[in-house]
Amino acid sequence: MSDSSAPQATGHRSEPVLIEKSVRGRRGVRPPSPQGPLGPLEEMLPGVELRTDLPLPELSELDVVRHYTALSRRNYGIDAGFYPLGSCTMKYNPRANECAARSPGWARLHPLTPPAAVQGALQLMYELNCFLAEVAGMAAATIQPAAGAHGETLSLMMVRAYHRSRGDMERTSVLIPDSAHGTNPASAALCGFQVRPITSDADGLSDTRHLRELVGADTAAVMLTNPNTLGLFESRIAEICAVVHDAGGLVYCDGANMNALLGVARPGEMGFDVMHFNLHKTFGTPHGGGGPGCGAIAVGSVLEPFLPVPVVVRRGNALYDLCHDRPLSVGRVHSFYGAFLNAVRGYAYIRSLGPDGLREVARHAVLNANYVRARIGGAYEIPHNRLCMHEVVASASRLKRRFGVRAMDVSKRLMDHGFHPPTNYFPLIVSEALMIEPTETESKQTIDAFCDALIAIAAEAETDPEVVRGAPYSTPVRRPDETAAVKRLDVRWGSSGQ
Amino acid sequence: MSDSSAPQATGHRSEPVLIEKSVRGRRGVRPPSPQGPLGPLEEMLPGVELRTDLPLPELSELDVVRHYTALSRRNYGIDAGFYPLGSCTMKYNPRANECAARSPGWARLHPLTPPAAVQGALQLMYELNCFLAEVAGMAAATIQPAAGAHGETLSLMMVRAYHRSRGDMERTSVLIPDSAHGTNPASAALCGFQVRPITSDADGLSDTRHLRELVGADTAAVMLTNPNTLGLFESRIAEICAVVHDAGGLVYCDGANMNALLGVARPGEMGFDVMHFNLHKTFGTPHGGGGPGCGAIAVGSVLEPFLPVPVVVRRGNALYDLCHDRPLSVGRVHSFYGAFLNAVRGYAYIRSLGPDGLREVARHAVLNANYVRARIGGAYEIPHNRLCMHEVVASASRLKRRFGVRAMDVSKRLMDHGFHPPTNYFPLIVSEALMIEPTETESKQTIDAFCDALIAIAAEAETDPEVVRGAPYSTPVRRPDETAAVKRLDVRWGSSGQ
Amino acid sequence: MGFIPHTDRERAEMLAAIGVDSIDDLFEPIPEPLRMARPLALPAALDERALLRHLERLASDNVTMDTHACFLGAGVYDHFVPAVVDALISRGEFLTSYTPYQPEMSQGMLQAIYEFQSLVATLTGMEIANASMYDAATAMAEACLMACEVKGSRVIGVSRLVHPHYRHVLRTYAESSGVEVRELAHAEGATQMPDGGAPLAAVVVQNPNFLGCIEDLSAAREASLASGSMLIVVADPIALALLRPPGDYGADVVVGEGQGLGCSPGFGGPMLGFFATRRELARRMPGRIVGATTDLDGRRAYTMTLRTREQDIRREKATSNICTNEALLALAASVHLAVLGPQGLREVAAACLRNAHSMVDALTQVGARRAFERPFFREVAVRPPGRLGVAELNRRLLQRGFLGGYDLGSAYDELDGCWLVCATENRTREEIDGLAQAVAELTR
Amino acid sequence: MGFIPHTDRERAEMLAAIGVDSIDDLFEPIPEPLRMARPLALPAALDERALLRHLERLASDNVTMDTHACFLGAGVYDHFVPAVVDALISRGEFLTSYTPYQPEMSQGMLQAIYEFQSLVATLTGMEIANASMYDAATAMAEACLMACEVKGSRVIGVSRLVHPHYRHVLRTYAESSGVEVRELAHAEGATQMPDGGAPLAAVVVQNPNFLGCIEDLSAAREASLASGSMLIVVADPIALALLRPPGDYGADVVVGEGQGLGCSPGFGGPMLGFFATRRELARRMPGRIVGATTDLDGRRAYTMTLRTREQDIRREKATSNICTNEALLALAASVHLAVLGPQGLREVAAACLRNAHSMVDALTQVGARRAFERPFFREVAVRPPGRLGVAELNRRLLQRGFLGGYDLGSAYDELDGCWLVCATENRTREEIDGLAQAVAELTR
Ligand SMILES: Cc1ncc(COP(=O)(O)O)c(C=O)c1O
Ligand SMILES: Cc1ncc(COP(=O)(O)O)c(C=O)c1O
Repeated sequence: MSDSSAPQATGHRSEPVLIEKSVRGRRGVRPPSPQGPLGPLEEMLPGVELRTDLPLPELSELDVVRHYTALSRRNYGIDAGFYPLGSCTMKYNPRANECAARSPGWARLHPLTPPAAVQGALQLMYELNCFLAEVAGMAAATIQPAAGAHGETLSLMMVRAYHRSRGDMERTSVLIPDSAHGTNPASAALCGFQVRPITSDADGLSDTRHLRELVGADTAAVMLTNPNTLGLFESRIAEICAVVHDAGGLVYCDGANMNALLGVARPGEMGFDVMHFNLHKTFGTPHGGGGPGCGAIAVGSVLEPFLPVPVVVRRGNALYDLCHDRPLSVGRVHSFYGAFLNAVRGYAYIRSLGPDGLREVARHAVLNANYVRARIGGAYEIPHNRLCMHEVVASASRLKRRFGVRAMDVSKRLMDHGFHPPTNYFPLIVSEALMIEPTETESKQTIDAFCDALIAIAAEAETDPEVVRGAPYSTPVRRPDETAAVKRLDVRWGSSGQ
Repeated sequence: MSDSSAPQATGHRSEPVLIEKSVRGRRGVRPPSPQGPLGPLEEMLPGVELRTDLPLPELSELDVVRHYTALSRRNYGIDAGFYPLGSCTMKYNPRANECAARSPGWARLHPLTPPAAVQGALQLMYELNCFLAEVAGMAAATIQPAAGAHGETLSLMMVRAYHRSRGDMERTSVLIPDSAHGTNPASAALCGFQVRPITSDADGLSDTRHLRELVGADTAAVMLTNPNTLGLFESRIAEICAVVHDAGGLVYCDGANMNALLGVARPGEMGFDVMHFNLHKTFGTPHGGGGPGCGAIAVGSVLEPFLPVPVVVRRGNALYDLCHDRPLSVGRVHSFYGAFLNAVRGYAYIRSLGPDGLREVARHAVLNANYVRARIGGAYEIPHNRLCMHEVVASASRLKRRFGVRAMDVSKRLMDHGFHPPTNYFPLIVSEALMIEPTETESKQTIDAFCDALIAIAAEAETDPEVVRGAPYSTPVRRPDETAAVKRLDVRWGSSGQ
Repeated sequence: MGFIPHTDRERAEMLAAIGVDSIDDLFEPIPEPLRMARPLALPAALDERALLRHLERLASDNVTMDTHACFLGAGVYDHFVPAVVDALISRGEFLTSYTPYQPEMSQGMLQAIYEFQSLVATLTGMEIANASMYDAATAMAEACLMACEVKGSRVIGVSRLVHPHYRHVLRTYAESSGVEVRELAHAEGATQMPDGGAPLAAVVVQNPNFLGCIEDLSAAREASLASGSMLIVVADPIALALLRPPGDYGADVVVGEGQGLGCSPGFGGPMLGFFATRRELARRMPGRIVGATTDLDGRRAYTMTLRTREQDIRREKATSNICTNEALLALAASVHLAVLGPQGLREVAAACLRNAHSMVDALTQVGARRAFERPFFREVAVRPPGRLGVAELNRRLLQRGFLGGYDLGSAYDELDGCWLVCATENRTREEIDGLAQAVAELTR
Repeated sequence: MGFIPHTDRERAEMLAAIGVDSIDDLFEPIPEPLRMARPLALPAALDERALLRHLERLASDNVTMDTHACFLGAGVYDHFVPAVVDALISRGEFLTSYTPYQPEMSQGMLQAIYEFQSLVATLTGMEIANASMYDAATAMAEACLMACEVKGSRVIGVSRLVHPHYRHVLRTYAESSGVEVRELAHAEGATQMPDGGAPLAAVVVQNPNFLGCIEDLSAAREASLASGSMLIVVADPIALALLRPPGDYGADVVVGEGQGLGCSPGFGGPMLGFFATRRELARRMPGRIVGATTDLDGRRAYTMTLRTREQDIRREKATSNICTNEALLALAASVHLAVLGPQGLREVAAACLRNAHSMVDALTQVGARRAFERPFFREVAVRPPGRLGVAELNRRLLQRGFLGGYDLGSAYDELDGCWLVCATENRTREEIDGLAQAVAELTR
């Protein structure tokens, strides 16, 4: 109600930050009362320095409901419309799975309850591990990593432990294609490896010649994304894996793009030794504005001994248990077992689709991406315009060259058509990249409307380039100044920035 | 995405109707499979005429999620902002109570389960009836009526049955003030009574003289709203009740305005014989865009024998039961026991506030209304400008006279300030009425912002009357043509209207 | 305190602006003797956690459709509700909105109601439908009152195989309105239609009827024509996925209970009444109606229409006194229908049909006998084996985890010893076989 | 099939537009031998109803904090969560949005993250905070790695009274990164601070520590200054309502677990790590950060900032590899804090303190002895009476409806026989007395 410049009943009204709405002495929800007389706290905390000031916002319950309702109305999700962010697999998040994950039988479990009293939870984890291993074509799996990057971290720790267990201490480098997602090199660096980039060839695939040159006795692992970030299947993958294995290295699969392969092809059979899944992509758990995710990994039998503890096992007496006695284990990468409630969602997803349903996911994800490719190929360059997998990378470089309209401008203009833009400027090897991943849950109608918009924008770039460059026009804010944000560094209320 | 005229990512985009989004052959959720071989249906339904055509919309689950998400974003609720509809008590609807009502222990109960197996449900109804009777200051209560108007209907049926039980068959008329809500006369007519209006006096109260004239041997009942729809307490209520009682009639209290009186004053002690509550107003159950409600009634001991069946009772053995053996009962007005899940919400509301909390509700509802009155009294006429109860009725008649700006224009202009308008043109006895009920859950800040807007609009009516008359400007649609709606009578898709 | 945001300071500022010293002073218009001198005698306030615990404890004292396998129907059914229904109707903008009096603020709900009207009209095969009624019982009663108005008669002929509670509600309303209700007898599981006789305002039948059997609507239509009356059909929305709709038979009004479409059983409430009729009766029908129109800028817009029928405008001359209705449940039903689609709804209906037949097969295997041989949909009247009596059988079944069928003898003397058992699409093979086995064991 | 909207006809049209005959043809880039020749060996698809029933059946095999009175803490706590938290975070626009890369589409989430950062900074008494980490364990490990980078040292001194799992995660990370972890011993329930000695990158303490006791942060700060190291404090957000915040002691980094703020225990995940530090370390810290700025029209706007630290831009030179974080839980924590407010949070903390003391009183009444006399907050180490052993005691308590405390001997040889029992604000007097009585009976 403070924004009288653009007053709108149900529209873009700006919303003050919480602290600006605070009124001294106002109360919200009352917590449970103490079970006993509450004397001065000092008596229970003798000699402890107490806090004198706690300047948190003071609001009523209704204030809070209105605040977050308003914020949600300034946010876009899959539920609001098409969200073709490449590499993010923004598919429908089934509500039944949300229901399942909120059951007190899962949500109200304590992780340190004796295993005999949480058999249902252990069984679910055990079975999900089996399912993921089957989808991967590998020997075992763990849900412990909290996200994809965490899965990469864990996997590289296991790779390192594997080499060391063989007395092979000299494997200090990890080879990664220049098209890879940033988490790949960052994870390698985090694990103390040196990163060596593999170039991409003219076909958009990893350059096998370059790879052969780089691979050697210092190669701990090669990290590949398959399909790669151009949406292309690395067709020489078997050869690559053989080369790396011959040199004593292992091969990691970044499985962020598994939506293309479910039930169609398995990384294990391609030669990969380890991979991560993003349950928050492939298996439809909601991304929640940035998380939580679940970056479960699957491993081949050579790496199985190195899995983090505890490992869920099934004992002879048909009881599920947590096994800590794993002498070769790398250790632990999460406080407990990982994002269990996302495992529930992922389990529900797999059970609700079954083997045929999962295969249809991949088939329709690929159908949709190729359809986008076919429809926009006239208006935009497609650097590698042949059959793609679940996503397609187009480029605005022609528009940039001829009309000064960049990929980011196209993206902003898409907002005015009601769509979330594709991923921009990734992969880095495509200039002015527009990376489009429609996912299988989008209909032909939606995709057509999106492609129509993209084509219209390409035409507009020719006739009215300034209009496109000035977009968006219909959003609550327009092109926030990112340079100023860095300079001001106003990252909290009450700071100098404000 | 069809509305390219006003493309907005998160704004006012129009949404096609369901059937326009339908695609032949598309599927949504799969229901449970039949438990047995499914031969031709004709075999199980021999000789039965089957349906050949079922032209319902065919959509995916995601289509449906997006459709209703979009519709919700074109709707305003208490969660979105201030909603000062007079007579509607649009207070905060506590989320804990929603949680409670969704518990399978309530939501998944069959009403015909043997009473011994639903003791929790019966206990809750029994206790709620006691609570409501206590708040009313009466002998008993029932939650059977589904809404306020239904409570009126039931009450008048009981009034009729009461008179008849005394052999008094000539009481054919019901007296109702001209300020009353439309349901009062409509309910009286539905129950076969003749309606006689009582005029309001200069103070905005029921004219006692007129009432005395009208009351007589044909008077079945007088229906009064207290506080009345002007937000004024009928201070001569005890006298009125005595007059009616002396004449052999009964007095009904329309309890829609009980938010003003909780724990402060009780209709039973004023002399009322029967009243309805709107749980969906006073006790914070959400109004859901028009329902469901719960119009529980409370009755004095003279009417208790006439309550509808079944009556929840507590047996000697401390077991709760449903009693059908009520020889004087009027019968039944609902398929089962009324809006039980709203009874759960209402029960939760009463238990969470307790006696002191309920009293504070009334006190702050009255505080807020008087504060509005004090703040806007300069800009608008207040026909009865003295201490009001939970709501205040202002008038735009000065604005209309001087600038041609009507109450409806003021209301539409309020939308541009982000507020839901007050109730317009009710009560009928105030010209250009703006009936404002802030409720106790609104803060001074919100009320100030609202009053500021009202005052600004009054000023604008003077300086720029056309602007006000042309409002709103910021809503998804502007002043739908109601006359055309009646003429076209396009009340469903596929009808001639479309 | 509670949900009140005021601080002491704000209270003081507001009182000062009003010009009084205390909140107590604001109640001066209430004569002193009428002001309460004591606090309400109610239990003390509970914090949220204590409240929810208390309620969960009470709730756990109930047998539910989750704790027991439910073979009870009789007007409230255990149908599958997709999770997406509650997720969508719980959105605050729907949940916390009032009746859409101001169309600019409520286009979403208005459009949703327009869609609900369309869905009901489509399902029933009628021209138009309203925005909802309290429940099937009151919808039926109001339909009868409308028929009396339209036909100028005060006599209603209602099938004795209409739900006993609906008939009870009708009698209650009729009593008040001076309307006479005549019951039409039944035989062999179906209504015996009146052959001519006195003119009626309406003939009312339920289909499937209370015994679960399919009625002959052609015969009902003929009877209504013969008596110059309206034909009012109480229809089941799920059975309508399979059956030729009442509109095709020339029904004048179709009412019914929408609970099975996405709404919780909820111990019988809130329920969802629907009301559909012919276009020419639009101005006579009760309840809210939303219509499509255009706005100032020519955009499609929705608004409540035919408002002059309604109580807030027409007062004692209104077609009905209904104001608050069941909008949120109408929304649930719409979401439910949208997400099932015609094929899904047909599958639900077919699964009910199949499961009910599987249940009868299993029960007859253990000695139960069908009371009537007429085709049935989801419920069926049987005579259980043995001499236990229906009420006692149900009591014992409860102990074994089954919620048994309706005791028809409790409402129909002539059907004493008959058990109305129901199987929806939610019943599993295990549960059906388990019921039969339990019946066998208990009645042996 | 599943959630796929395509009809046969659409599939055909799309294939035609692409110029292939079948979907199979689209997989031509995958060499034939790599294509699966058989279906995945997974159980067949379940419809929604069957799925939810199956999951409910599995879930009912678990002891939960609803079925049992929970006296177990050790990193995951049974705190009260107001109903409004889930209602708000479940709104589809939050739930189904991605990381806010396009600020125009995501102002709501960006502002919510900005507010979360502010709340964390306020609670911890630090200058800035990030958008969240996976959990406290990884937040602590990343803080240690940051300290190594900043300080140019590869040795971390970590209190042995930091959660054993967090130390395990730290060791796992350290192992990979060539960092040495030295444990600081403890005595009398508190950490023994290093007195000078070798220079460290950081001194890490948890407060309250794993034994529930309050540490001496002044001493920790002195030790860190003496060793030229950073002070990293693992803090509990609820205890922070009462305790002087680590920022006041000069902590360089404060990390911790936010689960207790509005998040489900969820069998230990997802959890909510938070990370706060000093402004001058902003460019060295891991994780996402949202900043306020203005847009083209001068309006306040939010955007992710300091992006050049992040992996997608900086790749192997990034400060961390974190990408997906715990945004929705950060939102839950913000809603939780907003709706409790400072007074509510203080009351929660005071109730924990009170209940834990009531629990100790009750347990000592029946013969338990406190292991240490230091002030404690919500958990406390006791030696139960008798010779049953902690594991066996817990097993038997489970049968009586109690989820017993943590067996300290399982992680600390030196604390064999000690039981770490916890009482949050959710425990009732009945439950506390019930526990004591059960202990008395079981150990008698
Ligand atoms: C190809 C690829 N690899 C890895 C990741 C990292 O996954 P997460 O965000 O779950 O850490 C992503 C996520 O965007 C990705 O697209
Ligand atoms: C004064 C008054 N009486 C009666 C009613 C009717 O209540 P309901 O809408 O619940 O039928 C209302 C509702 O608006 C009202 O304001």
